[in-house]
Amino acid sequence: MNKILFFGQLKERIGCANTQVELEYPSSVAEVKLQLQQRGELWQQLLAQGNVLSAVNQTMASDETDINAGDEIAFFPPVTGG
Amino acid sequence: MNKILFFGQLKERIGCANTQVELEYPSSVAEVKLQLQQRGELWQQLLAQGNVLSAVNQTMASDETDINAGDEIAFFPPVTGG
Amino acid sequence: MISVQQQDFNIGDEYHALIQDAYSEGAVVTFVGLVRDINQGNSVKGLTLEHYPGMTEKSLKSIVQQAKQRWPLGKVRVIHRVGKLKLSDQIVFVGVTSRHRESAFLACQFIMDYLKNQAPFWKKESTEKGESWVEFNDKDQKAMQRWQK
Amino acid sequence: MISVQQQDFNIGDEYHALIQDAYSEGAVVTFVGLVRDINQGNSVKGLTLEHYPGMTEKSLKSIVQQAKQRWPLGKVRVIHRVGKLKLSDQIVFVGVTSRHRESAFLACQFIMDYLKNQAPFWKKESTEKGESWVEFNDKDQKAMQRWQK
Repeated sequence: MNKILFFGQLKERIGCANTQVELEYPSSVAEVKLQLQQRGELWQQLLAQGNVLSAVNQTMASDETDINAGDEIAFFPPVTGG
Repeated sequence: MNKILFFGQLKERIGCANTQVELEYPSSVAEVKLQLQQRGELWQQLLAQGNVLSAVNQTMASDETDINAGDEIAFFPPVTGG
Repeated sequence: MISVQQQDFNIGDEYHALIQDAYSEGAVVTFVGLVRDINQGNSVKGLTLEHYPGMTEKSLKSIVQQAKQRWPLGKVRVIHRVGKLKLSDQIVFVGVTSRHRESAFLACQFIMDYLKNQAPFWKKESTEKGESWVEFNDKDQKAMQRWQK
Repeated sequence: MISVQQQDFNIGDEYHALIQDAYSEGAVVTFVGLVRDINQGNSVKGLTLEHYPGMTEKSLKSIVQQAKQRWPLGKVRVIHRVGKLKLSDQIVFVGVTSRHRESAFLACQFIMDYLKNQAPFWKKESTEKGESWVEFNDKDQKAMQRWQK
């Protein structure tokens, strides 16, 4: 079981701040994305965007980053702080 | 008649904060230096140093800078503020 | 030291904490980012800063560590506000001390450039046309990439 | 605004003056130079700053004008102290506001680099071995020359 968080415009458009997924380990950010995209057209469309960033355990990640049990995964648009 | 000022280590070593020279106009910083160097060995030696900077009317100058009546001339070592 | 907080900060206090006991650091560079009235062509009345709690602190800590590996720094202080801010409010503070001014300037810029690209904050502006999320600016990406050459 | 003065300055006050009514300037960069305990290998107890009255103000004004021609700046504030200073005392303040952080950083660095090469101040340090004039540092000349390329 893994906790998934969404932030910013992505959270707002997807209409969800956090959810959970069941994975077969070792998994990857790419697989998490694919599984989430099966939740409907909106999810598919928004998570397919090239500029969606991801973090695993609060560290910037890429599609290839490994996912193991308990890892916290987050998806968000490019950051705009500062 | 022109007022000549000295600053920093140059002032201290030359033992003079300000003096005056009589020039034939138009003159130049180089001519002022030459005239001052006639005041003795110490003046000659110190003003011949390659790193002596000059200012005319409180603006950085070079040996070629023109001097006219009333211009204020200053000589000093490289600056070390900040 | 890193803080992510709703409350405002005071530059005088932060500066004094930075220079306390800093007998060997001759240079202090600070950056403050404020809410501007115009951004990307829109007239801004205020903004809301959303963040990813925990990851913000972690990413800022990592950015500061990278800066300390690159330059001989004394103290480094980073404060980033979150929540609702209005026009002219302070958003971010970065303060760096170093023995030499060049290191202090470079480290302060480096931290801001990386913060703009990697720290998980998102700005939602409130303009006359309503609320809208601020778009990422490619200039910020280029600003970061110059450190990677 | 430019000040050459014996008295100390307060960063908080200077910062607040810089950001007052600065609705369009989102970036504030400040630099402060302090008396360091070690300079060029000598243990420093304090220093005396000599200057060329009149020319200091004139040269700082010209440096600020050059910076304003290069970058879109809001306010610029330069303060340089003269006279006797002790360890950890503040020597110089440069504060710059701009719409964008890059301009603010560059202008603040530019002003410091030119000040170090062109403003007529001379430091005499008092160390354990007695008093001695600070030697000009070639690094400062290189720092200025990079703006002339």
